[in-house]
Amino acid sequence: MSSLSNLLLPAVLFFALGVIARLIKSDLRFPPDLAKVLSIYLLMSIGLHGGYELAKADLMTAFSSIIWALILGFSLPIIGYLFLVFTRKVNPLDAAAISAHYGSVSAGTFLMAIAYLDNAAVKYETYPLIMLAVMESPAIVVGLLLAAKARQSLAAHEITSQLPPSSTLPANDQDKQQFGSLMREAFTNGSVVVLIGSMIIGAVSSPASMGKLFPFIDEIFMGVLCLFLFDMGMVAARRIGDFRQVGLLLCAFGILMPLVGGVVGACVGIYILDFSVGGATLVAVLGASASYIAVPPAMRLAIPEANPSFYLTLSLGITFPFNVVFGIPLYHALVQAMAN
Amino acid sequence: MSSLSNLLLPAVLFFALGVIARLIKSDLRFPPDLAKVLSIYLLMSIGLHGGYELAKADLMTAFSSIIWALILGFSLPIIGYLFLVFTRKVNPLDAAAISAHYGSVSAGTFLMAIAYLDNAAVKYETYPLIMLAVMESPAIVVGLLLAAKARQSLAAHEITSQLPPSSTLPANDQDKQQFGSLMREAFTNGSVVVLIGSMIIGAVSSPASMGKLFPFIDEIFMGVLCLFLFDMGMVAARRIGDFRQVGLLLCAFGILMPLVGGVVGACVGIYILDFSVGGATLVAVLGASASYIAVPPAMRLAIPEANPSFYLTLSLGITFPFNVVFGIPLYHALVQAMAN
Amino acid sequence: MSSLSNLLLPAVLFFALGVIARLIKSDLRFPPDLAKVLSIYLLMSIGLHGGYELAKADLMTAFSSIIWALILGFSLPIIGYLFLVFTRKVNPLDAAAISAHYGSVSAGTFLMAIAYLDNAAVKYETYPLIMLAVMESPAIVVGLLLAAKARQSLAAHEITSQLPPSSTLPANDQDKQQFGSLMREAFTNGSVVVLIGSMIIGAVSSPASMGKLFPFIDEIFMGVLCLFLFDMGMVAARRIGDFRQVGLLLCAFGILMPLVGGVVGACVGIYILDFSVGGATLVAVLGASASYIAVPPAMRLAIPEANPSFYLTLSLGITFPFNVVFGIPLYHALVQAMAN
Amino acid sequence: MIALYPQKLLNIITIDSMEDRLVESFHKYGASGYTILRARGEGASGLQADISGFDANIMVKVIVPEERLSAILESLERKILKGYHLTVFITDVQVMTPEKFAKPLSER
Amino acid sequence: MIALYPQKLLNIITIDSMEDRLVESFHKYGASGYTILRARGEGASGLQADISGFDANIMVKVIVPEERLSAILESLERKILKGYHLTVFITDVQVMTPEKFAKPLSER
Amino acid sequence: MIALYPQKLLNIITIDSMEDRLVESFHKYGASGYTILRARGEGASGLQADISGFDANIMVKVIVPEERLSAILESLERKILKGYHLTVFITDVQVMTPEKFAKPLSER
Ligand SMILES: Nc1ncnc2c1ncn2[C@@H]1O[C@H](COP(=O)(O)O)[C@@H](O)[C@H]1O
Ligand SMILES: Nc1ncnc2c1ncn2[C@@H]1O[C@H](COP(=O)(O)O)[C@@H](O)[C@H]1O
Ligand SMILES: Nc1ncnc2c1ncn2[C@@H]1O[C@H](COP(=O)(O)O)[C@@H](O)[C@H]1O
Ligand code: NA
Ligand code: NA
Ligand code: NA
Repeated sequence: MSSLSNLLLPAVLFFALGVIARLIKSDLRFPPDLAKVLSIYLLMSIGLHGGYELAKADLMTAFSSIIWALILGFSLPIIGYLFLVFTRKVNPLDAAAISAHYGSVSAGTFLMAIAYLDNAAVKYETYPLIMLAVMESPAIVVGLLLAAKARQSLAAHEITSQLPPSSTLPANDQDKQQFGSLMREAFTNGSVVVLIGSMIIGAVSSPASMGKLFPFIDEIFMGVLCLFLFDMGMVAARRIGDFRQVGLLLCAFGILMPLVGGVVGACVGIYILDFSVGGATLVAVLGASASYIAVPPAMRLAIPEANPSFYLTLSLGITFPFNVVFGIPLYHALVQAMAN
Repeated sequence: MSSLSNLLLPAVLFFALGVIARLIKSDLRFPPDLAKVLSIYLLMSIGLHGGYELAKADLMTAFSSIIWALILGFSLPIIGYLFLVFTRKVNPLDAAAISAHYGSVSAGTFLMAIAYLDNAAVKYETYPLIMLAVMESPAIVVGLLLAAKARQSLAAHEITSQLPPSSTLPANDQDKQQFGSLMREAFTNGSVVVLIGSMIIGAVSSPASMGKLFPFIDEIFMGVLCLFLFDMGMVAARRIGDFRQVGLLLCAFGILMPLVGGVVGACVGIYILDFSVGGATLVAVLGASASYIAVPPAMRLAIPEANPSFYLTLSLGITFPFNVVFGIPLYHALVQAMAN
Repeated sequence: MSSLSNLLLPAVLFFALGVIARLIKSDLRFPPDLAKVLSIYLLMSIGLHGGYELAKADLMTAFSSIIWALILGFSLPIIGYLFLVFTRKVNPLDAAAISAHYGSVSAGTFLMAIAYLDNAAVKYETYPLIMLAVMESPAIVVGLLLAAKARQSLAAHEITSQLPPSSTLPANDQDKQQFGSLMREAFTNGSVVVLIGSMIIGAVSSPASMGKLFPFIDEIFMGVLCLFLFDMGMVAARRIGDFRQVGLLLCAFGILMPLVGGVVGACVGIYILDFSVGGATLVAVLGASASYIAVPPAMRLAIPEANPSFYLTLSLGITFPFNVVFGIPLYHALVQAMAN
Repeated sequence: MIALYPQKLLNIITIDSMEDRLVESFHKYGASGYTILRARGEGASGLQADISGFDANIMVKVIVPEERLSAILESLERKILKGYHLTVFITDVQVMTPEKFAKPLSER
Repeated sequence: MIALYPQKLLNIITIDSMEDRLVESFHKYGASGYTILRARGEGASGLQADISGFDANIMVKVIVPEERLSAILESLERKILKGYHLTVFITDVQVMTPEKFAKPLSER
Repeated sequence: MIALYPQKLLNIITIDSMEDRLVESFHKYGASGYTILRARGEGASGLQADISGFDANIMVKVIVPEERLSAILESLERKILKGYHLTVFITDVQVMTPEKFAKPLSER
């Protein structure tokens, strides 16, 4: 029942409408820059809101939220990588690139989860918002390290003949420099700046001046989220079509991995961080969701040998729709069951 | 008086401001993608609203609205075509392309009519919204059929020497394939998808979740409409300048045809569909308005021999401004007179 | 204290966030057309509001506001020019181009001042809004005249060898034609059209129809302003980096000149126009602010010999941030002191 | 020195709604890829100012081996004869990896 | 085989506010059309990053018969001497319909 | 007659996130400037449709003296060998002011 009511949320329905529009080959096109504007607005809104709440937060809990966000961000890609390498369906470099996405998060999925909890009148803590900001980048670092390891092992096993020689050379100065710049890019990522910046502004601004912002950040929020998910539905559908290229087993990974991440996240949320059902559901969603904004371009630059249609199809075309439509009510039910 | 109060509606004034900005050669430019975003928002808003109302609608009336929308959409272009061919001011292919626009509708004009009725506190039924969605595409089909007929008669009358031979060949496989793809495009047109999709979402969503959307779809609606008409005023003015190329008689068609369509629409609204004054005014506006979004690109592809500046000047530069400024209060007054 | 509370206004903080995002080399990019849309919205909103108020305004005061706006617009660039030529840090053509910016105004700074006054619950007259519209263009004319003078004196002093000969020829037909078109461009400038148009619409529209617009122009105003200043912070930061090229003395001009303009504006506001503290603060802000939208492209065309990085760095990179962060509370304090 | 090999670069400027039809023929006539840029312009069919997206052009670029050029050109000529407005021009270019441009999209 | 005829393609890269002036001279010197693309870039006059629309470039393309090229080039040179920053380059192109490019915009 | 001088025009089409790396190498290898256009396209690595900004290409143009071309080409080849997808082609162009293109960005 909870799952059905989710399916009838306007935001989910608009997501579906976007998918359908592409499937019936409608000429509907959202301007290419719209998604960016909408996501800046959405991050700004939840950031301001969250920061305003966080001003009253418990420092200790905030701190352990950050630590556990880092732990999730570092460990989930490793789980994914081992699993992918074990199945031998993709080469180690592809495995590194794919799994990096699952350590990071999808703000769209997180926002959808908030809409879902609001609709079900479930309360939640604000700490998961900090975790959202924290988890955006570490997975990129893990992806790089896994790729370095993969390149070495490829070189060692002498199966490098298909790959151009230069890519297997030991890291030289230029590579280190590139690593440095990728690190900087990971941590100054646009979404992170908007989210953390807005949280700080929400925390330090006077209640009176925040009051003037609330109509903007509150009242039109749900409508903008619908528009955003409409747009993202079309983006996702563009990738769904590639799933044949990707193969069935890999597609299964795109559903299995969020389930693993969701369970791990739920455990962290309930047993370690001791959050309410709402808060723990959000942590589960952070664990389950895969990045489609920050990580893909980072992987394109960091692991150019990997095939982008693998990780884009998985994160955008499979995991994202799965989480939006089925995952969120599932994680919520799971957390409810675990909490009792 | 009713007409004067229309002229002082902000939305109409912003439309005029857009026209003036171009006429005085201001460097004001709205970003090219803005109109698209605004119209997606507007269609989404009235769609959600309408769908929400339609959930309580009478199925029989909805069904006959659809039937009459189809009848209007198929018959108006034929009236226009016969008239244009009769005056001999344009060749049959141009006549086909022009008249197709008048069977379809202009969402901008429809929205302006809603703003007008709201301002005059006139109630209206929701069925015309379905008719708006239904009427977008059939006229394109009629345009294609008329063009096929025109090409045949051109070939028959052997006045084809000016036209390249290939265009007069009997429809071959490739042409049929093209016809099929144009049909698909007509019915999966972006505006139709947004409008029908939003209506369905509005109909199936729970009142609670719709409540969260209302600030977005209601409160800022009128402001966004003003911005949209401001933008469209500039688009229209860009075409007004071409009216000399088009000739006076053709321009007269751009005012006469909406009057004909308005009267036909008013009759259908009052006598057949038995709508209130507000509802019948909207049907009159549907009959009167000419498409400037869906039909022009379709005609460019389907009847490339026709001169685009004819139909663009007529629908965007003459009929659209005429309807927004003078037509709407006129059709309203007409319906009032007929209803008594 | 007043200054500190300004620093904690969300709009100022978002401006700072934009600056920081660039300084830490974040990959955050706002779509290039967003700033334009936001500023059209902002000008439309304050225009409608102002026009609505102005309907009740005193014609005499409105008239003298316009006269004094013109006087400020013509005299401030001359002060700036004399000063710059006196320091001999830039050549006369650069001096003309730079000083033109200071006779015009920055709508962003003006809006920030309104947010500041609203937050401090200080009332203000609506006349400064007319002055904002009036002052946009005259400075461009002065800039052209100063440049013509500069070219003559350069020719006379025979230091023209570095400059190509054609630029020092006496004004010929083509130049006059160009002057004419620059004049037209100055007075049909996009911002001016939106602002004056919206003011007229606000003045003539019925209260009922304006009521439907208020949620759009009022409630989300502050949020949109924050987003706009966020964006402008990144634009400003892009220029801050160039300050080394510009030199310290010229940078000092970028802070000194707004102070001069602010004092002159404050005097006009208090002693001549007899405004309240709020209104006079706004006039001071008009005097202090430098254009970064209308004037730079006009100078690029009118004085191509001048170095754009001088005037862009000064107006966008120095004066704008200075006014937003420090200037506004300063002018407010100054006016308060003078009013007592 | 890096070796360079000659290829042809086909350029087409037309209204944006022609895109699908052009892309279809690139697939059909064995192009290895194409690139599309949003454009505005003026020509025999008037001003295409991209005002509010209502009259935008596209500029399309296709690198093809000379021997595959004429099939595409003929399909363009057929379109022009039907009344479509296409501004077409061809440039000589040099590439580093000629094999890349010999592999049709359909064989990807 | 489709016959091809030589023409010149003039390219100009400059700031967006130069657009009206360039278009005016294309009309004046008998171009049959032009195409404009939005661009960003860097050069002697610094970075034009198109940040929030504040520093955009345009790239302008004009196909002209060789004999009409030099009048336009001279008008561009006059602008450059006045201080305007224009990056100009010319390419040889081949077209299918040379008559199209011989018909000035003014005679449309 | 205005005198014209030969130069090389290097064109690169690739995904937008490569921009910083390319610009860096233009600075390093002495280009006098570059121009960037937003693009979409299709090729060996699939469709880059610029849907909602998620898969945009850029088209980069650099005018360089012939003698400075090969250093840049070699750096591009190194990138291609590492796995980056770059569509590269070179055109002969003629310019009015060859000195302009001889002055590296770093000496500005
Ligand atoms: N001589 C030309 N040089 C560059 N672009 C042109 C030229 N002629 C036409 N175009 C472009 O091609 C489009 C269609 O041209 P036309 O079919 O002549 O109207 C125009 O909107 C321009 O963008
Ligand atoms: N060598 C070059 N290659 C390609 N584009 C250039 C080159 N030099 C300059 N440009 C373009 O022309 C614009 C103006 O150049 P400049 O006048 O050198 O500042 C720059 O912003 C670039 O877009
Ligand atoms: N033959 C071609 N002609 C024009 N552009 C191409 C061609 N092949 C590839 N491209 C462009 O280069 C991008 C990357 O190509 P690829 O590496 O082949 O996937 C594509 O998205 C296209 O924009
Ligand atoms: Na995750
Ligand atoms: Na109609
Ligand atoms: Na000023």
